[in-house]
Amino acid sequence: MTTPAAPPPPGPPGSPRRPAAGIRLDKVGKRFRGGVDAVRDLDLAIEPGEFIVLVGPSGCGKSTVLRMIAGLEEVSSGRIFLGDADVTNELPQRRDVAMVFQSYALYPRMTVKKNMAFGLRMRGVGRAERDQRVAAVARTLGLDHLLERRPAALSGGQRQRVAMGRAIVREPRVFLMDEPLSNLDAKLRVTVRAQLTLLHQRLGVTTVYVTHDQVEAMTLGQRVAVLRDGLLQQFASPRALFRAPVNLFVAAFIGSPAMNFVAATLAGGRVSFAGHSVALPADSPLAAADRPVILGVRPTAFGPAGTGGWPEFAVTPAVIEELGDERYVLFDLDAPRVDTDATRAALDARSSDDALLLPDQARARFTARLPADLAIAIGDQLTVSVDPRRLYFFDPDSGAALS
Amino acid sequence: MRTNSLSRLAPSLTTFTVTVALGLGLGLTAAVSTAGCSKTKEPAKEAAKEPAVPAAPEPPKEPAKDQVEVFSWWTGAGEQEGLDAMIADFKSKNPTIEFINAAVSGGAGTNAKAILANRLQAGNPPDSYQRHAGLELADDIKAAKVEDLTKLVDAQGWRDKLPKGLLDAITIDGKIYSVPVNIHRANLIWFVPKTLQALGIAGPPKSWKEFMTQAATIKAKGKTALAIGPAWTQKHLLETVLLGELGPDKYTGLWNGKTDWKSAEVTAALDMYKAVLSVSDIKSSAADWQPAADRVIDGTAVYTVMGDWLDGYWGRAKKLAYKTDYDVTATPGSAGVYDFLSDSFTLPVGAKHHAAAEKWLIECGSVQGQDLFNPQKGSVPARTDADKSKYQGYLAAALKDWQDPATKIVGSLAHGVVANNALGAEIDTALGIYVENRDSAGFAGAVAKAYAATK
Amino acid sequence: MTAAPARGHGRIRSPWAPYTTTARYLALFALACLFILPVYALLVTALKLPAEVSVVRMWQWPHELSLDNFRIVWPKLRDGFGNSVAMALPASALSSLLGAANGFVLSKWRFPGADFAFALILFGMFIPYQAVLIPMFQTMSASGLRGGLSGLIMVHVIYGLPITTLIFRSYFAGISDELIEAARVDGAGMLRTFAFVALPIAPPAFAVAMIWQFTSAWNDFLFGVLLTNKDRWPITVALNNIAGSQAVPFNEAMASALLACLPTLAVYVVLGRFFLRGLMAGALKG
Amino acid sequence: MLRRLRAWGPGLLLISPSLIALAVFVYGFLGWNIRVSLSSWRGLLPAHDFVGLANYTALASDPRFMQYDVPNIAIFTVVFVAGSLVVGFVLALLLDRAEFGQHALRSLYLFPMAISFIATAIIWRWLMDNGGGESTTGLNKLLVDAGLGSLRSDWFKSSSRWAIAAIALPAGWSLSGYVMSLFLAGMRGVPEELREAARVDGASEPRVFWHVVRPMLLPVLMSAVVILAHISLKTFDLFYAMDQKNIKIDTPALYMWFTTFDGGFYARGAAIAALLLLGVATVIVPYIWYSVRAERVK
Repeated sequence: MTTPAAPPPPGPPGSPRRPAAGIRLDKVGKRFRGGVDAVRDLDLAIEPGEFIVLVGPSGCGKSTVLRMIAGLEEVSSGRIFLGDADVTNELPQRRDVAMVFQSYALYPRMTVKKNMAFGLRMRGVGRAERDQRVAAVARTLGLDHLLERRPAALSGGQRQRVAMGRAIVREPRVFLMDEPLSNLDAKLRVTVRAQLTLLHQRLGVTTVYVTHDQVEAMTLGQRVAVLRDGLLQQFASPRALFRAPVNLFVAAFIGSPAMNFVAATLAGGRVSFAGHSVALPADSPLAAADRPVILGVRPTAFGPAGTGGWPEFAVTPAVIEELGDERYVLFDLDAPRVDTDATRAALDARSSDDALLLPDQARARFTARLPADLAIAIGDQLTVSVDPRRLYFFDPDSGAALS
Repeated sequence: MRTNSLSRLAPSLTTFTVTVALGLGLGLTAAVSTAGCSKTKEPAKEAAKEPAVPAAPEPPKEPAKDQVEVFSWWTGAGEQEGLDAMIADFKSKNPTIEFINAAVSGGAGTNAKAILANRLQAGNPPDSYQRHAGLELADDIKAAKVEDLTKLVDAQGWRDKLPKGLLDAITIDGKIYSVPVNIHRANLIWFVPKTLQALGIAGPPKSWKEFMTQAATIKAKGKTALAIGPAWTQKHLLETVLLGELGPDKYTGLWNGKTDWKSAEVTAALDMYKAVLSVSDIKSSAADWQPAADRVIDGTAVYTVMGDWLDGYWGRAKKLAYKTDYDVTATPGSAGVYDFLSDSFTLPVGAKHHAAAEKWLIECGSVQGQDLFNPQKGSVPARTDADKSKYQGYLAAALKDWQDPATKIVGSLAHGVVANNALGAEIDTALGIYVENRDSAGFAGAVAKAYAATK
Repeated sequence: MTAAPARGHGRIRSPWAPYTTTARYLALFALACLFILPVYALLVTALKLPAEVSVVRMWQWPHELSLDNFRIVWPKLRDGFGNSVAMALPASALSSLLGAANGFVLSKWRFPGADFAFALILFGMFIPYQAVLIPMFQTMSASGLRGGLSGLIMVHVIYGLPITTLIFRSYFAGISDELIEAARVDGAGMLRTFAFVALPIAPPAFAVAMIWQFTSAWNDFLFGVLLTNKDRWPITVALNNIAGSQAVPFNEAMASALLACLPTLAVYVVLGRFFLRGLMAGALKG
Repeated sequence: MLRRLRAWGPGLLLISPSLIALAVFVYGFLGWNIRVSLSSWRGLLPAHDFVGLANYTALASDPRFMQYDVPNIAIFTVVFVAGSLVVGFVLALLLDRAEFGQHALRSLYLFPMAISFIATAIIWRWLMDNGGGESTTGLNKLLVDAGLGSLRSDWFKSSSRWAIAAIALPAGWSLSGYVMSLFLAGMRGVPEELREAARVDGASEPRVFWHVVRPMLLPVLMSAVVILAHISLKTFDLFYAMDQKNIKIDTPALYMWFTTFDGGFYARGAAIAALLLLGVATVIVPYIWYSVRAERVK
């Protein structure tokens, strides 16, 4: 119902699209009244036409960054460039950006058509052209039959599309989106996510997208900027974020289910944790290290006993989550849970489908993804193997990745 | 949450109402403000630079457009008709002058006074305004708001036509500032002869002491001796008791400093007032003077002390017969004394139509004017040469007393002849407290202090 | 906004419920009678034949209903009635419009110190008007605004600003900030955001503010008596003048009082829920 | 800086007419009034001299002000505020759980508020007539007819110190419906889930009220007290139309009016008004401060 059947037609005829603009943030900081630093020294260079996602737990400053780009929030320090222009002190109405809000912010007393045309009207575009552009965009988004309705008479998904349409009609140099999917139900969210990607491919407008949902970030962003406490943690492609997190926070935040952590010691080319010991590959850069670390293992790095000559160790399953093709096996290790600010912040930010993490557990609990055909019973001994090349090591104090 | 709050804003009836109200409202504002402007701006041009002392009557510069705005509180029954008759006469004598009747009703001029004070302060006076003759005008004189009319009075030869007591009362520092139109008498006690007969009382009391004796008899028969109304009627009663107990000379002395408020005799008179109050129905006093008078007609009360406007209420409004249904005499101890109050008209400084205002004052002081007004109003003319035939019933008797050279004339306290506004207001306050705490010495002290402070 | 759940419905009741409910309604009914009592006296007196009226028979039902009393007093009240209409409507409209602008700025277009400015504005709602009477009187007299209706309208508009500002500020505060931001990003400046986005959604607040202002302007006495001449007296002053200071027949007093409060009562009956919201705003609650 | 000015300048500009008007008509006039109270102005002509606090010290020994007005307004405030609170609260309590006719009853209790104080006074002046014997009428008549003749009262003409408390009757009639609405709104503000949780925890209805609802009504109570108290202090027309110049129901607001506009004692009137302002401000300023601050915390 909400998915337009036909592939989106090309852009409206007769309105040559302007080249997309890059965005550059140069040491941007935001200090709120009362001395809270929401954003600190943020450097971010977004290529023209790029789709980037700002992600992080609530209060990390991601929305503030977006609002500063829009001009809705004053910049305390640093500069912002849209294309070549320094817009740091420009009022929002004078920046050529369009924004999609979490609540969609549709004008309640205007019809869909007027909502979509409002930005054009404010910019002095004539009625004929307004109507034409609105009609074209409405067609693309399947809103034709809703143009005379008021927002109150629309469903959530329709409102979301109107909000998108209102931004698209403007043909701005930059799209800004502030959690535009968070008010949709789970199913619709996946559909619209795909549409967003298609839309961006077609329009090629530089897009900055804010979300707290790491899955959304990974699926949508060409590059993803992870923020925490107003500081940029890592700005990279989703793949790079997953494969090479720069610190404990990014590692804990990205990936589902989340990475497992346990305190460990590196010595003599082996890593020891909770009474187990695993040999590192000989070519590991840390083979010669001798130091305490935090060991991180993704659930997907586990296998049944005897997988590819991986090191093995025995555990006792506490919970088994059946998923059909595979299952998640949760087991406790005889070591305290890793509980740093970074892991806690990352856990807080994760969405509810990661509730497996049971953070109040005193001992370290691991999740392993194992094939479904393996015979496992709760309480019985189970031997698992782990891919020694997919072990992550972090400094226990700074949380920085060691390599 | 959000979606609901959006749908809550649905328009419907509300929008309509507000739109209509808004449109209507804005339209009206425009109408009102333009109307207001055109009204206020017109006369303001030839404003305040008139000579301070009026020269001999001078023809108006633009006779066709001349007008006179007269401010009074004559809107009640009788007085309004009287005023209308005077206006008609004025118009017939001065056909070129447009008469603007700026009468304001309410409470013995209380509202009117506040409004007038505003206009005087704002330097936007009417061409002539009503004041009780006497010291009520003192503040206006002090503030140089009214012109000295002595020359006009002399030129019209009014001095010979007004009784000396009245002239004394309206002469302030040797000058006359207002033209009295009518005379009311305040020191009157009213009763129903049949009630007295039924109670076995021979006649109205000659002194307040006798009144108290009668009151004891009346009380024994389960009736109220004296019906009283709100605060100002209590003040009215006070002046008649003071007058009856102290006599006219010492009473007048209270207001010119010759009688000491703190003296023993004043205290004794105040104690008599207290005693009189105690046999009145002050605990359930009537809301105003008319309902108080009604109680006398009902027979629940025997006497009431009130000015002669009560004659108009009983005789005219209630259609009762003077002498048979009701009767009246001077309050105890004040026979042969005329405790008067008078409505008079002034010429404010800065009046926009000076000459026309003088014409109006001449009308006020004329025999015709006074004889047209007073029979309607239920008062007697200030002039002693008025046409007696026009006054019937009580008024005939009153006029006879007024014109009798032997009659002593004193001014009323409650009606602004002997006390200026400030002193009057202070006495109101002190009397209110006195009626509560019945502390004669305290009251005397308070009035003495107020007298000294407001002289 | 959560829809109010149907209160009490389907709840298991205590065995005492029938008794407590009866007692509750008895009490409510008794109190209702007490509240109606004065109005009963007002109505039956005003509707009696003038000849039938007597103060001591105040509570008796009229033998015959009659509008004669209104016929007697209406000519005396007509001017005051007209003046009050001509004063209260523009005063409430202007005050609401300005209040809408203030409320919008103080909630959605805030400047440094907006809260302090708001507190200062709000204080104006609570001042005893006695403390401004003398200067107001002098100022209005000196500027020639005393006497007619324009000065009275002006005063009602100004002293109405605190409450209308409060009403609109509370109302706009309940509107999502994103709506305003959307307009800004769409290229609207402050005036256009106010005109195109805020005003169109404000009719409910307008209803509340207008009704509140209309009622208080209509019911005001102090400013009316101070600032107008007789020909421009609002209804309350006219009412006090004919039914207040002098002894007037009881029936006329009651009929006048009834006439004088008809418009506010009508507003109250027709638009009661907005009236109530205005009252709530007075308690500084949105 | 320039950007800031461009950002909030238009807003400031839009409300500046209102701000200026209020600055003049509220703060300017209040200041002017205080200045008048420090002069010796009496009569028609303003005096611009400076007599210090003379008018205030005179008021301190003014029997009308000290022995009548101040005790009167104190009595009236206490009786009126307490009475309206109790009646309003009881009404709210009864109505909150009433399922039928709630809307109609609420409207009924509230409508006196739509009636001006002048009209209210005119009605109640007759209801509280204190005529005796055959001329018994108004409330007294009802009392006598109900066999409660011993309860008949002289109301505001009573010689008692508490005569002014009779005026709390019409004032309360006018405003207790308002108090009821405030309390009802407060009770509605308590989520039904909270009450249900308490019931499940075994609390009886009175306990639910005491432990769950009552604490949430405190802000409402505060608002109601502040609003009623300030109305009480500044009300003029109710007394004025009820019985002018009856010292038993005299209040500072009336004294101010009469002494200023009848007697011409402008400076004294200004001093009374300034003291009224002081009285209102001690109630209102903390209230506004608290409200605006509480809102900011939210």
